Amino acid sequence: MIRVQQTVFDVGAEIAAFTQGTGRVGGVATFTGLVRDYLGEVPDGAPPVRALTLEHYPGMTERQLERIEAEARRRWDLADVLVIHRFGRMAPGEPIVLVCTTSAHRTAALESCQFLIDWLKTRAPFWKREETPSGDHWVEARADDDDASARWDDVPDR
Amino acid sequence: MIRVQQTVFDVGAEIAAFTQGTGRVGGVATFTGLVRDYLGEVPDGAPPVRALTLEHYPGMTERQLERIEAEARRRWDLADVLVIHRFGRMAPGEPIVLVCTTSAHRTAALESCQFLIDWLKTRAPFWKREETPSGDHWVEARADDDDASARWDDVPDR
Amino acid sequence: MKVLYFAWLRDFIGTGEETLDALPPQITTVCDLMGWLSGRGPAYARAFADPALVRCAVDQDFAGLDVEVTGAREVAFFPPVTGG
Amino acid sequence: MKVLYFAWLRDFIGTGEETLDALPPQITTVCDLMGWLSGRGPAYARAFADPALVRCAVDQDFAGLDVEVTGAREVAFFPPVTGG
Repeated sequence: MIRVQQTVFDVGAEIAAFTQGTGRVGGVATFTGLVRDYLGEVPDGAPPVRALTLEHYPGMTERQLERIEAEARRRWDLADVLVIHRFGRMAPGEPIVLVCTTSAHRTAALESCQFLIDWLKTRAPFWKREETPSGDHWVEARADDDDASARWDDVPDR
Repeated sequence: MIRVQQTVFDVGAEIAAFTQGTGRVGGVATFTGLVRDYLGEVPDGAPPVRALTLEHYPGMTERQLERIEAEARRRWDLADVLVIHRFGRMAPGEPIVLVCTTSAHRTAALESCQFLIDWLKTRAPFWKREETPSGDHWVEARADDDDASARWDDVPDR
Repeated sequence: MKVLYFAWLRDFIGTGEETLDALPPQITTVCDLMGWLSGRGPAYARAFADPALVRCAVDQDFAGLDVEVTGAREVAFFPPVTGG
Repeated sequence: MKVLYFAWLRDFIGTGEETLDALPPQITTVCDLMGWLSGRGPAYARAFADPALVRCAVDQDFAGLDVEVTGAREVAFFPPVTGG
């Protein structure tokens, strides 16, 4: 299931609800992306980030996320998939995105979780804007996100 | 942090507490292993499993899990690690094990989470016993768990 | 045809959405449209100054420079995505 | 020396723990100890019948067949682990 929403969500409650109930499932993998409170890659001495705003392309976002979910289900034998992605302004520490996958076996859950977040980073139409003491700016796309996404292009069906 | 305990734990609450608070962290990866309600690898038509009992080697368990955690921290730049592993009798749907990792970057969190569960499967002294309508039996070790664990043996330091 | 702009392309152009009713008939591809838009004034010229930084979607599918825009309902321009 | 048995080794042998006070001096390795234990009766013989299915820890570290047991405080025998 795909959810695109502005309001903050409760990571623990979402995962608990998703994990609930079925004895068919042997493994649950999750990834949560959080707003960091510093600029760039290295926290020490980095300028602080006060807030992050995610703009998105309503309509195309849902469409792309549904495609990515369908691709994950095609590649792995999954019991369920949940992707929640927020847009709008958010504070450091808040969740931006949650990916959950369940499967009879752990490798399918873990690999598909990584796949989903990697593809989502390069295929879902979101744009980040950081607020810093020296002004606001749009976050640039990262080459290593492209690499992480591209490595799945060659994965054979399973 | 390592916790070995008999009592059931609340997956959502554990992950929420672990995810709480720090703006240093960009990604949280988790894996939860659950008790399945069927025997073997394919649910359809498989005999049911009524309960699972995990025996362990007190003392050695904690020692091994702490070593595996230390190895994960040596290989990846992690903000925090949590491993909860239960022992004793548990019902289908209950959590057996929870692995959580946090890092500034998602790849470190996701890879180390997979590493921890893979190594734990072959290096932590637990033994599973399944209760089925036709009797109880000890679960045999799986060759593909050995393979999943062994692939990390060659991973270079990073 | 509805044309959408996101992120800094929208900041440069000053609007997130406009409707183009009478495109010249020789504008048939994404590439043609980008060229035509960047001739509409300095704000557009600046937004499209480096085509390597601009991505496009035609009717909500990612589209390369050679994709047809003739007959499209919605074309969007934006920088490389940075979600997740 | 304390000797521990887990899982089906414990089921076969009928106890999870015993103390061996006077081991013959020629018993110096895990392999020696397994051989000696399996000579203690049919339950032991059955537990150690297929050495490929038995793992060992000496003082709570996994130990191969050639690891010394002389001076060890605690030696454990068990099947391949199945946690997680």
